[in-house]
Amino acid sequence: MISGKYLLQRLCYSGASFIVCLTITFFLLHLMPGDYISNYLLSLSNTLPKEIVDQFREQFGLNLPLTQQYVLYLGNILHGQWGYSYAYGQPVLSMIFGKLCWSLVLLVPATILGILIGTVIGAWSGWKSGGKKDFAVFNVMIVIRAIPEFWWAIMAVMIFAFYLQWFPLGGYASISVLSTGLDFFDVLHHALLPIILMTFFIATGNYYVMRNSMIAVIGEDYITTARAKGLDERTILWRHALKNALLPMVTITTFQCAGIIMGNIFIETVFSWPGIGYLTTQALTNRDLPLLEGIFLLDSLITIGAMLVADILSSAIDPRIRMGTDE
Amino acid sequence: MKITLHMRTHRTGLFCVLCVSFLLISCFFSGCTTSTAPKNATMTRVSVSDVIIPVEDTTSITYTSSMQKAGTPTGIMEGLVIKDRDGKFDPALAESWNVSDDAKTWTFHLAKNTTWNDGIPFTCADVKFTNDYMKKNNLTMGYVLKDVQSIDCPDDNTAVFHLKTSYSFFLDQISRQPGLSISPKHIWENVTDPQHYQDTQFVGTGPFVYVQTAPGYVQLKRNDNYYGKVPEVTGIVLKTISNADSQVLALKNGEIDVVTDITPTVAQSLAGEKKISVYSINDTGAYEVAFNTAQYPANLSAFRHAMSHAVDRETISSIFGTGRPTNTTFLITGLAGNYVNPADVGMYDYNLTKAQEMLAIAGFTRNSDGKLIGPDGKPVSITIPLGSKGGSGNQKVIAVLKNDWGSLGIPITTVSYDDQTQYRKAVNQYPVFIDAFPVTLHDDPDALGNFAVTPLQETNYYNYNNNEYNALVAQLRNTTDRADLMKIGYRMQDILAQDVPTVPAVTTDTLVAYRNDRFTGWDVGPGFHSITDPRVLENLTPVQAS
Amino acid sequence: MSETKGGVAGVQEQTRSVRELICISGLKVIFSSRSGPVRAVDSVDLAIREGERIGLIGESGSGKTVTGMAILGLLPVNAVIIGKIRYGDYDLLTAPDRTLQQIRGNEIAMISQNSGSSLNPVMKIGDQVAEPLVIHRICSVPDAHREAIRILAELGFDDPEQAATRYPHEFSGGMRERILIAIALVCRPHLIVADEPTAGLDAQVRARILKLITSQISGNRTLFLITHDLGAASYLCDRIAVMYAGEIVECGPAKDVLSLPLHPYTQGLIASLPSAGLHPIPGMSPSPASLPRGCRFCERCPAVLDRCDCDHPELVFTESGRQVRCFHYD
Amino acid sequence: MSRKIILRVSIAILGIFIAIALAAPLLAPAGPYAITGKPLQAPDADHLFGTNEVGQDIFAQLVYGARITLLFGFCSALLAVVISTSVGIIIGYYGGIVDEIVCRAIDVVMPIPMFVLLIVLTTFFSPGVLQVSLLMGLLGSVHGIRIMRSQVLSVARTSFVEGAKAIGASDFHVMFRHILPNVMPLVMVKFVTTSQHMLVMGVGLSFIGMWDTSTVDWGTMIQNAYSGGGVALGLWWWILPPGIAVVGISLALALIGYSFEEKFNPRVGVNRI
Repeated sequence: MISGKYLLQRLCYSGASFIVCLTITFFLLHLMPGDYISNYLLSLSNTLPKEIVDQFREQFGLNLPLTQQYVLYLGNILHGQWGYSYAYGQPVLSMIFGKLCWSLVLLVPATILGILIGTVIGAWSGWKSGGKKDFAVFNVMIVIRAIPEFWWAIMAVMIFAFYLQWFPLGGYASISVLSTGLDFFDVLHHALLPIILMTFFIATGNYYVMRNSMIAVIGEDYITTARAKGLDERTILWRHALKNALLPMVTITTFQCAGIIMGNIFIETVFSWPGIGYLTTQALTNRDLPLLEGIFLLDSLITIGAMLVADILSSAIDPRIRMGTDE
Repeated sequence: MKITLHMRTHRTGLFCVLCVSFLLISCFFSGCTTSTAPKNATMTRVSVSDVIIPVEDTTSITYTSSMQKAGTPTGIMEGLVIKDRDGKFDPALAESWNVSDDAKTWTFHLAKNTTWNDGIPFTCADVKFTNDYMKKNNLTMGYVLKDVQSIDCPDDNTAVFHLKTSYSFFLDQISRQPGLSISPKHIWENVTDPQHYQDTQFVGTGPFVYVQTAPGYVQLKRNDNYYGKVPEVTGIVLKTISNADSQVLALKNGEIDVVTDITPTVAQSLAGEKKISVYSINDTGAYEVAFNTAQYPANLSAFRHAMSHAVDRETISSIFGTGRPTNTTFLITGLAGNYVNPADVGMYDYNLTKAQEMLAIAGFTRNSDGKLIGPDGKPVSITIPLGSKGGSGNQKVIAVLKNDWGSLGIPITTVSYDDQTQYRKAVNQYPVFIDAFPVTLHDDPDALGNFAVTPLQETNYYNYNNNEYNALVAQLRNTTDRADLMKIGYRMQDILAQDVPTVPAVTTDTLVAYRNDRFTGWDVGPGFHSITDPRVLENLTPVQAS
Repeated sequence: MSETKGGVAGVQEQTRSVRELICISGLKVIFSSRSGPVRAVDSVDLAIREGERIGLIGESGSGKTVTGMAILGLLPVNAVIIGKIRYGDYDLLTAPDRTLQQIRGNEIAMISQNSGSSLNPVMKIGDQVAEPLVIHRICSVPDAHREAIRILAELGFDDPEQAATRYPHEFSGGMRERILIAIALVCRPHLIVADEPTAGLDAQVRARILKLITSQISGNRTLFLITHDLGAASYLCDRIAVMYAGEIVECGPAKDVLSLPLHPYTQGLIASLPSAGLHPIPGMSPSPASLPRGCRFCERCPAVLDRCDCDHPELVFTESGRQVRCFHYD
Repeated sequence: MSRKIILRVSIAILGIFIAIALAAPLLAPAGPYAITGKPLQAPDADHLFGTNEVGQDIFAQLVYGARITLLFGFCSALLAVVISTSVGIIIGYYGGIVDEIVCRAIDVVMPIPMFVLLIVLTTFFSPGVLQVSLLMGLLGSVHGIRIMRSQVLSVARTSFVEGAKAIGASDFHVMFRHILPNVMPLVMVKFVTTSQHMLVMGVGLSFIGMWDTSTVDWGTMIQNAYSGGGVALGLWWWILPPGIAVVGISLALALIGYSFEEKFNPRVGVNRI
């Protein structure tokens, strides 16, 4: 269905893109002013002996010329060795995946539900555009979207977790985890409020794109053709309009997916959910370069992956791209 | 008919997708469970009587073992001595100690019949190993022992530290943040790459024993074989709550038992709660208005003197809402006791007229706009750099300075630096900066060493250089007699009072709120400043539910 | 297959002679716009007789496409529609949606303009052609596909099986126009509304398409051709109605209208053809938002009379039975 | 009809905020830093919104904070829109190798996580408000270039541009006088929506503490109140005013943006058949 040549071309492109990202990230971070030594070690004591600092620099290869560091780094990354965190001494990769895993607990359901809800309501709203119901839904969505995420989160915690006590205040499990181990429903209970909030946010973003896309599609001639065939509105919506309206959605949505890995930093902050967002802020305060680089790489990888998926998905939906005749 | 059929198919589709996402979530959960759940077979039931303490992130505890970062905060690991809030050193692994007259040889008599909590006996070999291993592997925290030449073990229960130079405050160095904790030889001697070694057992000698880590939690239980006072509480649970606001909410909800480092505002509000008590650990932090004596106009002694009368300590301290104005030459009165030179107390009284007069004498004039004109004929304006650390406290001080110094005709602007390196550079470029001591530093004359130019540190923040003072600081190191120490300290304070490299502004307390329906005894012990100090935890008693 | 067509309107039961298939009376379509109401179609009366091939010609914006869309009930929701379009027992303007849906594609089909955009880009040709058969429940899905392939073959596709599995963008403009014709014809409707079927095609392809339409429209099938292409109209149609600024200004047998146009506008149109020497009509057609009070063509008319300016002419019958809207023929 | 009312109300809100920002010294003569009361006083006649933990008047902070917050939002949006429009027009107009190079460069830069990059740059350099807004404008423009380019492409292919070229208009003239006016509606829509995004993002940055903490803006105010326990203790006057202000301005901008979009972009308007 999808030509191998096209796939190969996309893959090569992604690979090149990754290398470029890697390079930019490396030099960007290494040329930044300030480092771990002055920010973390020196905060412990004003009189850190020079030997200790030198030793530290040697250990992490910071005494080498930048280009040499870069070559070493590149080699290590390609071998799956993402380096060790300055502050924790642990392999960056395992640290990131430990946190990412928990971030995904929020992200995966929120993204799936958000895209689903946003797309369905957006399609409906676009189809009914100009009507009263569309107007109402549209405004509600704008309001949800315009209010900053962290504000929603603070309010939600206050109302649902503190006053009503329907949900825990934060964290990923209640204390019973120590005696009975992780319980699915317990974690769900903790994750539900942040997931709902994130779903709201992702859904409103998708809603808007989908609605616009749908409005563009229903003005197309082939919708008139479909009506002229005698199709009822529902069939036109689901069989003719939706698939076409989904085309621009695919690209935008996958990009959004890549973005929200970092975007949920606010939700994680308010809900004390120590995921990848929390790790990022920690790495930043410590000037933990290897960890930061790892986070950058992960995000680039996810984005590149998302772009690849978007390409493949849209080529699967749109025959014009598949055949390479799209301009 | 057709329509309902459609509806149903859509609903079914939606339902299917929901099911699939649910399934996916469960997969992720199970994935997380397997990857982060403890592989520890000795998983025990948590008794409700464990103390639940919020921490910013539990992972830092498990990621970092004692060898890389000395001194775990929760009493698993221990050092030789513990400094308490009265300035005294309490025995820990060392039952007693003595020091040679030249303050170069320190002998510690170690607690007998002490075992690591995996059952191996603790001996002097562990102490010696800790020093040697840190030095050999160049562990960053080894700098705590930088003055140690070697350690001898005449027998299992005696450790003799030979220092490179005389150092009468050596106990301070190994007991105070971050201090030194002794690591088990039998564990670490097999570790070849300590930088990347991940400790999973946390073998220590302290009053608490590591049990397990679960997502968001770390559990410790009391060490029933502890050689000292065995804690009454059954254990401790550290719970991740990363932001202060949530910690307070959790305390109110009863999810946690204690919150430390709360703001005075929070303390005031919580004081009204029935089940919550608030207490303060006095004078653990401090703020000063510091001068960079190399920068105009702070290079003028007269200017510094004048401005020392333009710091409104009362207002500053009322803004902090806790603590009190400090008017020493920077020893915190509550901590340093009779090390404070009474002659120098109250040197910097708040008196704007006096300040104005002194400025006028020093050649500063006011122009028609009310701006202060310096001796160089140019208006004086002061920029204060702000670092990320202690930021909000510094701003409170600056907010008050802006009012007062503004009325003297000196406009104040601030410039922010989030990066420590840049901030340090900036401190060197501007005449005035605000310094904060979130962790107690100024509790004995040794702490006044940061006004000296030492061989290790080319210069100090204040760019202050007084030869007599430098000599006194060096002399302080190898003096062991307390009376002598006091005498030297007094002289140092006199010199500071005369040169004013800094104007102490305020000392602050650490405020702690706890659930009084769960545990009492938080405020009993002479614990230093942290609620996770073992000396605090060992005094806790559960409230009997009646 | 024609037996299965119950005929919602029950047209087939009636006599075949001069029965009017569609009768448009007093059709007015008004759109609201920022600059006030726009009268796109104004009092159009037109009867389409069964089996005839009628052409509606006029320049762009004269309201001919709107008239065609009104027949199919495909005008935008914001259009105000007044009048009647009688089709059998129904008034197509007030009929319920379900009825309209059953009529559309099945009894009245449309060949739309813009072959490039009138086909769904993400649907296979075969599916698109077979769709009307399936939704009108004329035959089963496999049968519908066979029928689609048959009609594609009939319309000149060399390899219809293969063509059915391809997507619109893989075909040329002419081919796509054929596909649209196939979609329109596949249910064997009574009436085909062809809206500019030759727009955007080059001369050769246009000729072929026209030929194809003539060959397909036979028997009692009716064609309603909407075009500005006089050549196509003269080739395909028996009868021609000329529209100007929302009104029908002339109507009559194709030959007569083209050889001896009565209305000055029709004369101008014919004179502007390349074959007639390319003499364009001076001026512009009036904006439908602000129509003149009198004759709508009077500003451009070479033979303007005094009363043209203030009185509005009616569509009148001439002695020869043709209709014209001009005071010259009063 | 009600769409119109919403638009008017939004513009009025925006206008009020801008007026407040401009008139800040008149409304709060003491300035945002002056300590005018006891810490955390509840609202009364002297302190319209009470005081914060230092004793500074929250109304004064709000009023001066409006300056920073709005300045930030509009500055970064302006820069982002100017860059994306000019680059979009240039590459869309010239096409060919220039277009190819810029597009590939954007493709390559795209996967770099902009938000993280922004946080990193702000933490490492701790720049002032203006610098951060320039930075965000720069980073934010990358995305817009594509959109502008496609819009320019659709205009550049139209006959009047060809016509202008045919009569010998210079490239600059064509770009500036013919293409720019045609993409202007989109530029305006982009400007409004981008300023909303940027404003919220700036407030968010201050909220997670990745911002110059000494400037008084709404984000820092929220952060102060939140980290000081204002929410937990129900000190509503501390956190609500800046929060509501942010919500208000963000909503106003969003609604204006969407209304503009419907007005200028016929494809998004009502065209239901």
